[in-house]
Amino acid sequence: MLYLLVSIPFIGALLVYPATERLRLPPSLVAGLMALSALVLLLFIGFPVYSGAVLLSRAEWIPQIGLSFSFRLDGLGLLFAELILGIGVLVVLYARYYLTELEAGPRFYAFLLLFMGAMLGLVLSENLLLMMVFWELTSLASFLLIGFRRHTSEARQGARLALFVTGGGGFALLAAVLIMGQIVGSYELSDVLASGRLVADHHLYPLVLVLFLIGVGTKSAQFPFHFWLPHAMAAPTPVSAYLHSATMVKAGIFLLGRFFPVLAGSELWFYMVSGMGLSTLLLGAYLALFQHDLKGLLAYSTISHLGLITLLFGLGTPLGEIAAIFHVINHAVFKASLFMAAGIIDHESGTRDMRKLNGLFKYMPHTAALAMVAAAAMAGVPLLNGFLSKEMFFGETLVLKWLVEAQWHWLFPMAATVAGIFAVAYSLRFIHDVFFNGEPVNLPKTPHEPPRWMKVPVEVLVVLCIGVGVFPNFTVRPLLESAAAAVLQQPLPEFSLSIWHGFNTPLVMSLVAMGGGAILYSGRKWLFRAHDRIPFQISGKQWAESLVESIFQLGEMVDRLLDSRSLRRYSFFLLAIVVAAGAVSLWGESFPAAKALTPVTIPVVIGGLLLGAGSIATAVWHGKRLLAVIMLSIVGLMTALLFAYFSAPDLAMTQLLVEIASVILVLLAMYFLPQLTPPESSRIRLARDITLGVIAGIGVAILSYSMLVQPLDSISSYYLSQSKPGGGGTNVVNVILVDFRGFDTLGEVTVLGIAAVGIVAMIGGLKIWGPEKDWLGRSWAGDRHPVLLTTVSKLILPFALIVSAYLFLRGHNYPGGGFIAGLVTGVALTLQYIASGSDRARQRLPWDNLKLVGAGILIATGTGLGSWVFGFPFLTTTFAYVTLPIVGKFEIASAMLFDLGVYLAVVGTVLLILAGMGGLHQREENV
Amino acid sequence: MLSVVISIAMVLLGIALLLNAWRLFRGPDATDRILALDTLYINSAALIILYGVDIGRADFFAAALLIALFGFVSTMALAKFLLRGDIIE
Amino acid sequence: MSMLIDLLIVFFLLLGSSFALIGSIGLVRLPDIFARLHGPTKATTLGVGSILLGSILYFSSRQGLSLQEILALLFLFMTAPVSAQLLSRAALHRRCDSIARLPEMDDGAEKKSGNS
Amino acid sequence: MSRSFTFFPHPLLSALLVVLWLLLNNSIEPGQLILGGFFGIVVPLFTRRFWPQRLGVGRPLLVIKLAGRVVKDIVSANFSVALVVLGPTEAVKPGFVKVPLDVDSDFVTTLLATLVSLTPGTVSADIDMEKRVLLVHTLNSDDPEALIQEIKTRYEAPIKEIFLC
Amino acid sequence: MELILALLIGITTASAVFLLLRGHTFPIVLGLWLLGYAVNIFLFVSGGLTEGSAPLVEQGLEILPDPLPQALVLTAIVIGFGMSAFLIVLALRALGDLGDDGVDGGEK
Amino acid sequence: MNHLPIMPVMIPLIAGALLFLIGGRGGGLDRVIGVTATVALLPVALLLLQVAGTGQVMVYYDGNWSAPFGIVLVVDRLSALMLCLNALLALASLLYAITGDDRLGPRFHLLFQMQLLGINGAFLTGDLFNLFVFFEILLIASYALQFHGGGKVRVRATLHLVVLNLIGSSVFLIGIGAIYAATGTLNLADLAVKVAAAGTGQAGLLKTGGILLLLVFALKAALVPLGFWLPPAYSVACAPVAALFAIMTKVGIYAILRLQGLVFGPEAGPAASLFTPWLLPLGLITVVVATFGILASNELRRLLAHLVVLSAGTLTLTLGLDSPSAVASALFYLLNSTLVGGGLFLLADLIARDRGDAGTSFVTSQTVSSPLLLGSLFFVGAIGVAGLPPLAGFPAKLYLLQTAFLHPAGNWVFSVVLISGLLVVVALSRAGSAIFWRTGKAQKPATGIASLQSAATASLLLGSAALMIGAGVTTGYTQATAVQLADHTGYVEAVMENRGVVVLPAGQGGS
Ligand code: NA
Ligand code: NA
Repeated sequence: MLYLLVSIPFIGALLVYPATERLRLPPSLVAGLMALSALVLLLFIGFPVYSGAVLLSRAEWIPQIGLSFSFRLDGLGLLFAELILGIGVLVVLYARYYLTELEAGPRFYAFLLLFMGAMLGLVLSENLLLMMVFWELTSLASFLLIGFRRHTSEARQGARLALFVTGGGGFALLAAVLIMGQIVGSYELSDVLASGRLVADHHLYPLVLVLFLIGVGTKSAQFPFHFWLPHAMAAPTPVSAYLHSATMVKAGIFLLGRFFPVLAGSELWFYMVSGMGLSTLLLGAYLALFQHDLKGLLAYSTISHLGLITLLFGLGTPLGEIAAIFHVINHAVFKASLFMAAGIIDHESGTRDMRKLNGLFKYMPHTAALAMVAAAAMAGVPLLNGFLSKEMFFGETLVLKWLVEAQWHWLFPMAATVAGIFAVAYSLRFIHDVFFNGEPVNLPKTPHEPPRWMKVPVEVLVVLCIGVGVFPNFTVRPLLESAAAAVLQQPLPEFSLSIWHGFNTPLVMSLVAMGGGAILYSGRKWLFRAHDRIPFQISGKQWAESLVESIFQLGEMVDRLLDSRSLRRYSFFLLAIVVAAGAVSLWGESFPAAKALTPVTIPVVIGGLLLGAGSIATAVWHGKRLLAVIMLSIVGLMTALLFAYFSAPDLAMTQLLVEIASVILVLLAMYFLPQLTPPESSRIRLARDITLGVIAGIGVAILSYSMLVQPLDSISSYYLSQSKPGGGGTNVVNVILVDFRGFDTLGEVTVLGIAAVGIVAMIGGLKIWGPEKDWLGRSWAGDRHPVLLTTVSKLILPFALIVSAYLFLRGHNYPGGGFIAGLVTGVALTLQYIASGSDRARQRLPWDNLKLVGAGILIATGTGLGSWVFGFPFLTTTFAYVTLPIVGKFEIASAMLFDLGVYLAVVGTVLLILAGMGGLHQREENV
Repeated sequence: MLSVVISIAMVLLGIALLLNAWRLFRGPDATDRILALDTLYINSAALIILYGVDIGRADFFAAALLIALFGFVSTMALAKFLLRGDIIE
Repeated sequence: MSMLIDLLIVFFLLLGSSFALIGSIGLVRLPDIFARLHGPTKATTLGVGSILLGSILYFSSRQGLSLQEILALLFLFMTAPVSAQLLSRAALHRRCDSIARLPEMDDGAEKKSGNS
Repeated sequence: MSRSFTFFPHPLLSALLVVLWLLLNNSIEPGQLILGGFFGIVVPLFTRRFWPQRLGVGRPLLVIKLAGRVVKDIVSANFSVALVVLGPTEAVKPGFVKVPLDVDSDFVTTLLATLVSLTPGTVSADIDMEKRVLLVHTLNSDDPEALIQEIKTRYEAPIKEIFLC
Repeated sequence: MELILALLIGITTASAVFLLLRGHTFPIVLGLWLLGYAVNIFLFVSGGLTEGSAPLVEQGLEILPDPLPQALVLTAIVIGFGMSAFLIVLALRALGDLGDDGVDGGEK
Repeated sequence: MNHLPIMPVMIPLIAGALLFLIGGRGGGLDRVIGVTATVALLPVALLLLQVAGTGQVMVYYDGNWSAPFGIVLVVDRLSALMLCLNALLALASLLYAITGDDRLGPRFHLLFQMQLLGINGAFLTGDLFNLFVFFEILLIASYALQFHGGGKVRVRATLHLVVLNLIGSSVFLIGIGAIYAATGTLNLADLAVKVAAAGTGQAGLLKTGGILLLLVFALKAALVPLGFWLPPAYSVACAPVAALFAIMTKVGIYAILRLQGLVFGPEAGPAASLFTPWLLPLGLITVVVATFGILASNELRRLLAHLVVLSAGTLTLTLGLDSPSAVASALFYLLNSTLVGGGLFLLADLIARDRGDAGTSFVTSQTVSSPLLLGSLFFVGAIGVAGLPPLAGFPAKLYLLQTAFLHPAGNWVFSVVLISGLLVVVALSRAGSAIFWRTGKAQKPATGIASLQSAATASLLLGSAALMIGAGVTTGYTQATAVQLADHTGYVEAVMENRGVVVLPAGQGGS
């Protein structure tokens, strides 16, 4: 039942939200019906709660984090739920008339219902994390509602401010809840409430309390977080009437009540909560008086009343809690009606500025009467509900003299009285300044009574004000008792709800407040002037906005500082951290037990000299680009020799061929690139880069050395022993490539193919022109295709293809294989492009290289898939020795087919890349 | 005898490589450097073959064959770059 | 017999490496780029050729007839002149320092290429 | 120039490739012969777009004679270069010589230029196909006319005979 | 010998790192290329040094090199080629689209 | 023979190879192939998830070679989860792309399949070098996809991306070399055994190699100070590409997690818990810097790109908490942030199309023409990514914070995560209010929104809602995953037992 209850508003929201014109029923009607049905359901199922029952529903949701789908209906929840749904129904009704046709879209009601559901969920949650879910949802929904009039900057700012403050508080509260849950070991409210002093005695209690109060304070607009609330008045008035009187701002108060048994009872609680309440009470009351905006006045008054309730909770006395809860009800009722009245005035007169609004009584007497009653309740006039709870409040402040140190005991009653004086004064202003005080000034509209049904919600609420004020025991006592019992978690003390308690100090304080308020209001002109003369008005809003603004600015600053959008910086960071991390890891590690070192030989010394000199020369001469490429070629050649020397013929050949292809590649690019790199670096940067380079070099050298002296026992012995019997080849490297680790090779061919596709994609649409002259200003030589080159290249082609075939076929047993053969073919064909030019070469090599690559990959993959047919894993190879007449015995290996795929893909890629780049210049001439 | 001679031959080739490198680093013109690189390629082929004789295995011959076949391609590309800028026209 | 073959191997290896060295000395010593071109294209080629012959003899005498090396020689002879000519063309085009008077080059205007 | 499809666009090339294949594999086993034959057919078919014209060899015996001459010249060329390299470099009197050509086919010109480069004291520095001039760089430019004559008689003439042009 | 190789790898890495920190695409290409050599040699010698042999079995070789790093380096070389090619064309594309070959644009 | 474990790489590989041969010239055949292959990935991944969910570790022995000699593909809970996530994200991205973005440049579908191949391969492989190869595949594909659509900003971003990642690849190889030299193996399961048994002599090599790998993965995961390349790149990538890229940083995270769990765990001898001390600081710094980046962003796509970094940082710091529950919470967080992050990139594109010249920058512009759809989606996405209820980002954050509570550095994690969370909310509310609320007069949008586009976008964003509803099951799965990772003996045994190797009848050749 509780699930149904909570879900009704959400279902309503979902129903209403997407409805534009399609929904026959007006959204307001749906929303109202939803709220009403929820209220009826609540009253129905909530009945046992009055007699002390607690309804619980539990369902697992995320057991790993302790989030369960559990609801709880106890007295406190019932009270709040009734307020939420009751006032909710009235607000929907009110909004139906308040909002213009244009505004009253389904969106509004959807947001309102969303908010209603969130609030309902919040007050009914049994699971603390679930409660946090709803808590944050209320912030989000209120963001949407406050920002509903999105075209005005006030609405946008107000919404964002509210979200910032309440969202921030939400995160603090979340932390508090998490810590509490961890301390208790459960997030179920029942467990937490049953944990006694566990939290309060924990060493994290102060932290929990502070975080908790930040959450409470932000939501319930307590000083110093109160400032968002007045700006939230940019919301449509029904929203204010709902959120800022009865519901959202009471969420924090609700929490104070909820966690009272767990967190209250300490000195810290007393000082912090009552201190916060007291300051809010006074500040709100004071500032309310000076607002010219009708809703502003109500907003600050709300702040003040919330402070009052907080103060009561802070006092920690049982009667104080009862008074607090009582005032929650009363404030909700009269403030909602006042907001609605203010909305009517705004709606009918076009302004909320009290300096313009005067003498409305004669234009709208009915409304005025209602507003005056509600305002009187706010002021604490007897026979109205506000009087009762205020009396209890005054009474409780007096009790304190036994609690606090003697010399300060007067502070609380004193402050309460002062606040009372101001409350009377601003209530008076609300009545006098708007409904009397002469004639209206420059009103945009001529005011008149609103539609009949718009007043009904106000009337209902005003009747409640009076009903509670006159017959408290009859109307409100059961609810109050059950709620208070839920808060206190212990038997309630005796308390009396009656208008007359005799002539006692609270009554005196009330009378002083009335009289003082009247005097204060009569001296308002002097007061306003004095208030305006206060040199600096601390605006919480400005402060918060500048805080947000400076956060944004700080963000930009840090972002600009760190993220320079400079590749050089990125590279420097990357390389520096690699070097640093490498150094940290190597530091202090001993070299492994050295194996016998290899004696130095002359060829290695000479080759090494050339290699090292070539590397350094490349770096030194990098500005002269052609020179640098030549130097790099030495390094490449020497690397190939090194591979050969250290027993890697396949590698030596691959390196040689790739080197040649790379030189062609880079020369192709260099034609378009500037031939010289301008000297670009400052000395400092140069020194820095050299230093990093040297450190990196040293680091890698040390790592290499420790690797080289490391005796190694590797898995390679398996490859050596299995190559022939298992893989059918004697060239172990090739067998690894096409068999043991054929999967790698397939991936590598794929990389090549993708690179080629990417290159083709980048070349397409590239508009680039080569220079007319070389970098020394000479025009290019004539004769594009020297005859000697052309002829020799053509001559070489068949020979190269034969060599390629030779290397391919023997690759399984001797140095060679698909890669190397593919590179040979690729280079031989590229040579034709160089010798005879793109056009002619393309005529003679007319196939689509991209397709060739695809075919290669498909053949390699297909060979691998072939093994599926025989029930083997992908890439399982087989081989057989076949004996034919004449030919004799030879080997057929499926790995050869795989290697053929590799071959084709490599040929295709090399041609795509080199010939594709070679085609760039062609385009220029065609343009 | 053979191994001594091979060692001598290797030293001779090594010196040849160093001389090539001298021209390579010295220049003066880009053509000189490219020529030196070309020579370096050919001498490398010689070195590889000699190495094969030294260890008594023909496994490295293919590498020398590739240098003989394609060693001129880099040279040719570099020269064509000097002449025409665009090496594939 | 094998002694004689070994002597021949020694001869060819030494001759080859010597010529390779001479070619490289020429690369260093000769006065201009055009003169330097002669060293590598000839001496080095023959140097490699001799070493290849030595290799042929060596492997043929030990592991059965091996004539592969002839191929390398063939390729080398085919390609070395191409390098030489392109480099000399480049040097001519760049008007490199030369002891001989450089012939006139009609560069700049595109010449029609051969009928390749 | 279009001809009907044939399996042997260049029989000579095919034969050469078979020989190359056998050389590469150091073997004349039947299996290798068959493989070599296969490539001897396939490769020329593949590359025939590059060689639209069939090359004919007119006098096979002359080929051998020319080859012997070239080998001899290469060896002597190397010794003469060695002397120049190791001797006093001031003695070098290099020069450029323009050799007018009688041949006009690309292939033949290429062959000639290659031979010139491989042989004594000369490197073919440039070919001008329009003017049919071979620019030769020589290390010894005492008598350019003699050089031109030597090239023409020693190499160009036999080549012309061999390739029937 | 081990020391020589370690030094070579170090020198090549140092040169490469210096080049990688230049502000134009071309030296960076060179740097990556050079770094590729250093890395390939590094990976190659991770299996130790073996002179005068080849990873060929059943052919009378007594000491065989570790074939696995060779296969890995072969893969790395080929991948490196593809990557370099991509980068070079990208550098051209950047030149064509952005008008200069600086890596950080004109503003820096 | 059960070939299911290799299917996640086979499908995109074959599709990609086919796309080399056909497609590329429009005609729609490429779309058919691409979509078919991508759709097919989903049931495969789900089947794998189902099997892995029972706790079984599936091993596929490529080439029928036994471990540690051949390359193995391993599907455990973690791999299966990542495969599923990738399949979902890919499908949505591709469906979005086929409404037109795939035609912005050539060969989109080929590259897309290859991207999937690389990602799936990285999730599957049980071999260190093979991981490198798949990383290269996914990288080269990502370079090309990053460039897809062309234009100046993309060119520069791609250039930076490529250079940094090429450096990263070199570092990867150095790391592999060092680890191979120390252990003589590449198989991850075998490495787990060998590293645990390594002596102090190998400590330097192992530690350095491992740390270098960590940095490479951190580069992929875009952790500060290695990840500055990401925001400029992702913020300009074509929308479906950017959406798919949401998982790319997670590949880095995955690799960290895999190696941390398998090779450099607490029992790893001299390299025990090698990554752990680095992760928390790296993650915290990344979160802080990314938060500043989010605040500094003046347009939505850049903000989203920073959010990607933020999520990577959050994941990293969570892994730094070094406990099974941390891993479990990280995985849950990962699922949510990937789906929502991807969806938001698609949404940003829809917004940009709608707003015309204003694009996604936070300036006054014409009224968004479909505020109901786009605004709602934005709201949902913002909630999902900011970790607010009622979407799955919220329990993810709760889970993380609960884990952090027990850690000595928990207060740091609490403060950084919560404050950053608030600032993200602030930044997102600014973004949303600027885009949807601060509007001028209404105009017709530049391009209409195809229903497929909105469906793809919504499905990713609502993925967070689905995750929230199924959070119990999902966290149960991630918890089990974390437990499986913490005790790697199951993985090692499954791989090294070689039960999947087909034994030949005696006397038959081949392998
Ligand atoms: Na491989
Ligand atoms: Na096999």
